[in-house]
Amino acid sequence: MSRRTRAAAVALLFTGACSIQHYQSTFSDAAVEVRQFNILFVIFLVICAIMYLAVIAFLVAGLVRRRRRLANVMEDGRHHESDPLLRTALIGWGVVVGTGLVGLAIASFIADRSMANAAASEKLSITLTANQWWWDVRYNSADSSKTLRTANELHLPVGVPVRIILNSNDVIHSFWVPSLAGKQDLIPGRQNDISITPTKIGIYRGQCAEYCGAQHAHMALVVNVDSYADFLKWWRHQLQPAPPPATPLALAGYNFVTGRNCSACHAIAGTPASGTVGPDLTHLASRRTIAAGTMPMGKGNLYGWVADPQSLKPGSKMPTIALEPDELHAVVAYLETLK
Amino acid sequence: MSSRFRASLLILGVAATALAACNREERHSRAKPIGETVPTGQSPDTIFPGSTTAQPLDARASLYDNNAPALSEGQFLYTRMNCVGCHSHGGGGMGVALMDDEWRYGGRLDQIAASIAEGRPNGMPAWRAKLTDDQIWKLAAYVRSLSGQPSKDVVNSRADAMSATSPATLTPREPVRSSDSAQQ
Amino acid sequence: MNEPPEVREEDERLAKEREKLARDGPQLKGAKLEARLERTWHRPPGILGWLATVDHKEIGRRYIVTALLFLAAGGFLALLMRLQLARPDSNLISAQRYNELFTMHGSTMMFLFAVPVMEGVAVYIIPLMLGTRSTAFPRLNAFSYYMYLFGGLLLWGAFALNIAPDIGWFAYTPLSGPQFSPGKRADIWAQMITFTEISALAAAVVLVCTILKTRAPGMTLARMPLFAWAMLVVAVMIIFSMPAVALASSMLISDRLVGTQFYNSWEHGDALLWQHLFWFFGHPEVYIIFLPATGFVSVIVETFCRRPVFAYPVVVLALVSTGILAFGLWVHHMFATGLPRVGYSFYTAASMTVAIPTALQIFCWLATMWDGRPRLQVPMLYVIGFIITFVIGGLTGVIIASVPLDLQLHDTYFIVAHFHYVLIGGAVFPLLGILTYWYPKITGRMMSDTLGKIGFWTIFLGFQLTFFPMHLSGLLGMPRRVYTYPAGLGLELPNLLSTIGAFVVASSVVLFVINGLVSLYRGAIAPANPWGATSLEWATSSPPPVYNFAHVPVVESRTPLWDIAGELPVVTGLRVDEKEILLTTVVAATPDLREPVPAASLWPFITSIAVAIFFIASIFSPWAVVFGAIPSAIAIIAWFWPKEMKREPEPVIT
Amino acid sequence: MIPAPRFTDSVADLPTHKFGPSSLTWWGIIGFMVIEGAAFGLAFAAYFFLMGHEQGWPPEGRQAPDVLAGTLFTILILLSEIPNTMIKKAAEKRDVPAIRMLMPLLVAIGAVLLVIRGFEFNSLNCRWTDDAYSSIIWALLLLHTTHILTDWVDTIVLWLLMRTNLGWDGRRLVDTDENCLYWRYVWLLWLPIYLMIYWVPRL
Repeated sequence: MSRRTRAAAVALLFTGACSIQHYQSTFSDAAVEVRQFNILFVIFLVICAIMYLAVIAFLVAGLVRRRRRLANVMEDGRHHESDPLLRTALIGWGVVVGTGLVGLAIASFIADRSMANAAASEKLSITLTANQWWWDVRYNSADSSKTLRTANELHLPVGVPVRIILNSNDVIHSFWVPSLAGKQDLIPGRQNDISITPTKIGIYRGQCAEYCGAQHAHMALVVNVDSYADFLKWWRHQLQPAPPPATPLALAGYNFVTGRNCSACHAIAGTPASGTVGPDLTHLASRRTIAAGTMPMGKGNLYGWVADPQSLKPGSKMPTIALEPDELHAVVAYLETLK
Repeated sequence: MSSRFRASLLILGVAATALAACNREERHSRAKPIGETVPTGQSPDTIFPGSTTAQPLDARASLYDNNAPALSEGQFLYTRMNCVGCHSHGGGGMGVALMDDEWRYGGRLDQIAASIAEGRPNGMPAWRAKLTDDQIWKLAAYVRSLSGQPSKDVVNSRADAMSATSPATLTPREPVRSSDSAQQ
Repeated sequence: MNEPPEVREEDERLAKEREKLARDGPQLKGAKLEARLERTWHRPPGILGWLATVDHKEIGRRYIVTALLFLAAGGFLALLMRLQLARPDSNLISAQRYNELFTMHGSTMMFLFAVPVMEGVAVYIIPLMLGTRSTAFPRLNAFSYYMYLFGGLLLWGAFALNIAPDIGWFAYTPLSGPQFSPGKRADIWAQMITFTEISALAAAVVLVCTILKTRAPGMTLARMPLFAWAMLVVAVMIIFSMPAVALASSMLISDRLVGTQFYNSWEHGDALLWQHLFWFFGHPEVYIIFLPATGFVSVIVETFCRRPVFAYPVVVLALVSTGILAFGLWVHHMFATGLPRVGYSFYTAASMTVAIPTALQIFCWLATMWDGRPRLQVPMLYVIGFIITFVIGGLTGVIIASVPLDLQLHDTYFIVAHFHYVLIGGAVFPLLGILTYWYPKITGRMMSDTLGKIGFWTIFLGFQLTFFPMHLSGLLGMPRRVYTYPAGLGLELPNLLSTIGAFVVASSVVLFVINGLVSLYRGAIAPANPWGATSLEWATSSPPPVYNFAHVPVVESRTPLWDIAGELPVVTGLRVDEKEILLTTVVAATPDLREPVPAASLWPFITSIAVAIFFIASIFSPWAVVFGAIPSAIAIIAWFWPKEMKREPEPVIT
Repeated sequence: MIPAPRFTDSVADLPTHKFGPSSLTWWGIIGFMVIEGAAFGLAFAAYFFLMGHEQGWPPEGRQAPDVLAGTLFTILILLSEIPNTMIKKAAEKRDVPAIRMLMPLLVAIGAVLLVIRGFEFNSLNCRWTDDAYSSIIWALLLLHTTHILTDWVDTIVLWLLMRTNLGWDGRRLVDTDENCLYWRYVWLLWLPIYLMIYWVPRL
């Protein structure tokens, strides 16, 4: 259905809109929620299109119709008359519009209910805490040794309903992964949640959807929908502490990161670095992006980011640290080992 | 800076507002050039309580002492670096009170910055290794604001947190004792 | 009664005098009367007289021109934003500056253009349409203009001084609160709100009283022009909605300046309180902008289809019900905040219901075209453009009224597309049409028809090119208020198209301005009633004399000028040696009182200065509230102190 | 081009002032009453919204305001309606001497009310910075105080006017009448505020 839905949606509104990559698009069928959105969207689109065409038809007819010699206009002194047919037409139009809207309201209500019900059965629970301008991710588990902290990246097993608990540390943000589900705000002092049941393995991009200050545009997160096996593999790997530095260069980096500025804000499991101000770095190098989707992960970007974050993401809380060249090499070398 | 601002305000209001606007609201997100450091004029061993030093005020102080974004970033660091742990919200506890008028190691912005960077006897750790100079200056600016030093229109009335102190916009400016004359 | 003898004598003397007072009428008419009225009504000359004027036409003109200037300024900011967004990962404009740009754009368009321009047009035309010589409370009218002007200058002055607000036109807490918006930017925004909202409230009171009390004899509510009905509804909506934003922004500024805790969730406050209050104002605001435009459409359709709008009672009911329903919708701006879902369904239903009256109105206009004989002159073209464009916006409105759909589309470019279709298609197109239509009445010259037609087609097509692709950007996952977007999401093309379209729109606006300026000197001289229209503003010369009408016209039908046989019935007997207007009863519009009109005065201007200093100073020190209030109070007392030291010669009738 | 006039009847004998809905200023005042009413209504809504998600009201650790000053204020402002009505009646009967006699009384009452109001702020048992509860009750009290103050000043100005011969001018009598109307509004507004500040926290 939803593939046709998408096709229909596109055909109806924007021909050829689908010819590009969709990892941050509502034209998707990667989750139960977005599929329901697409079905409902097309229903609305069709009915609205019909109403629109009716209006335009009436407009055109009114402009081009050939008129009786005596029209109900001031020049013919009949401007207080009016065509009796129009009165019935008015009532008819009112009824049509009314029923159409009632129908849409009901459709919307049903979709809303069914989404709420889908939300009921939750298997995996994640706590997402928004900060200016990054996402703090915590996988909850009854067994505290199994709860794991990461940042700016979600891994979800396909087909498993997941409940994401949404908090904020500072201002209002909004969690939005268009290809999977609608948005939900993260509000300081309140707790919201959103349920997603991904149905398609793939990589999707989400982005903060509520204006949250200077770097609102650079507050993205990546969602990996994996097979259950791959998810468990990832999970177990993430639970590991960071590997000890192998090379002397990496060791130098390790000493700087754990002994100097970095550790004031960042935590790396298995090392003295335990700051909670910034994202957890334990498996930094295994992530796809740096600085909440500001740039793809890679040696070059790591160099750039560590050397001068403030010109790459002005206003971000990550300060520009005056690193000597050898320190910079060492730090990047160590961060790269955090696979 | 702030005194110059006031003077010029008397002379030429508009120009002054412009000046104020530029300096008080500008976010210096781009950090200072490499190599610049916090003043190290007084290292812990040469400092003893009540000492006054007649050095001129560090020029960089003017970048921070009446700059609203700098103060709020200082506030962010003050809570997130857990200064609250010892100094509470300025009232003091394990550490000295920061909102009163007494400054053992000088209440001037560069002196506070030095205290944060170098640490002080009886438990104040040195932050030079953990924070950048820019951060230290901002933190110092915030600490200085706890006793109402900066002009009222650059400070935050309150944080979005449990209210511990009366609004900074209403705290009276404490005189600065056992500091030096360069205080404005 | 029990007055002392000297008072009684005085009264008798005045009563005798009254017999001699000059009145208009058969014995005093034509050029002689006009000369007398001219002398009585003209304002003092010179710059002071210019500041002191209470003539609704002058004030209305200033309102319109100022608002159009702010439109141009806000539009320029939009162009800058489109330039930044033309390419992905563009570094043309910094994040901070971009955030200031969209905040300024939104605030300017909503508070400094859309609402004031509608008020301005109404302040100019309503008294003419109702056949009276002045608005009610002309001094309050002047005051409201100055407050508006100062509010605008405050915001743009701040922009020039690089302390522009950067919190969005909606200023959500806690981002706009003390901790996350250090400095004065947010305070300046909040005080700009205070200025504009006082101005809007004052104008609203003026309009309500004018419409209810100063209509020409015989203009019962059932004969009132639809534009007057629209403005009556709008004024009442302003009166009920503006206090919400006033309250919210006062709470915000007191949080920021004196440390109250309204929005601090750690001290029993709530960030959502702001959103409830703001949208309780913010949603009616949209209709406050849209309903006057429906009034414009009714006026244009009536004139250019040569017949009154079909089903007048239905249109009036539609206006009123829209005005009421508009207050039940605010939560549909908050679907993503996690309020109880069941409550949401109610707001979905309400949001859809409000589409019905609008649909009926649209039908009535189309039926009028069907039944009449449409003339496709420029104002009519704008009405056609309005219907084609606005209906799309209305229907996307129905789409986002649904909770599941809104959760996806909320805060995306789909919304940006939606409300520009509603506000530009629904309000700006009719505005341009009505300005073309009333231009001859205001200036005495016609606008160029060819330039007008070219202008219409460029703005119509440019608009579609700019905003239609935004539906797509939204569905492709582009959130609002981002200063840049990454490549590879398929956003490049739609954004580039939007940018190109934006410049087309800009060029056509420039064309409209050129047309307006050139026609001012070169345009054909306009007769009193160039379009053969029916409402009373066309029963006087173009431009109208300072006293509007030599005699107060009498209305005998819904289409007065179409139903008179050559001669316009009038009542006589108003004084010509003093400024005086005729008050009529609220429903039946039977003559009731002769109301003296206050003379031109500098006090409204001085008061507005005092209040402006008061507000701006209070940004910097709470004490200004105390010290600033005193001069303001003095100015207001001086304003209301009765000037006439001689007493009115009439007896009291209770 | 401008249609020639056809003279129907004359309005020369109409008066220039009437009391009540015929008067233009009456409508203006009603307009501003509605505006302020809307503002107060929303403030009340905010009060109950904040109260809505609290376990205790006032929040635990705070004690409700002391009722003495507020109750005195309420009694006095209710009594003030007596001279107020007398003035209103006098204005409609064009009994200027009575107005001249009664207005100082109303002004005096206003002054006393303002003094008591000062004590009310002292008896709130909180500072506006303490929490949202404190902020909202301070806000309500402050909002109402501004209304007392403005109408008090207005009354003084009118009083001075009435003492001149201008007092006999019908339009000034209409003003007096409408000032009384507004004063009624001010004390009517106070009653819900009194309950919200002093009694709702004691429920």
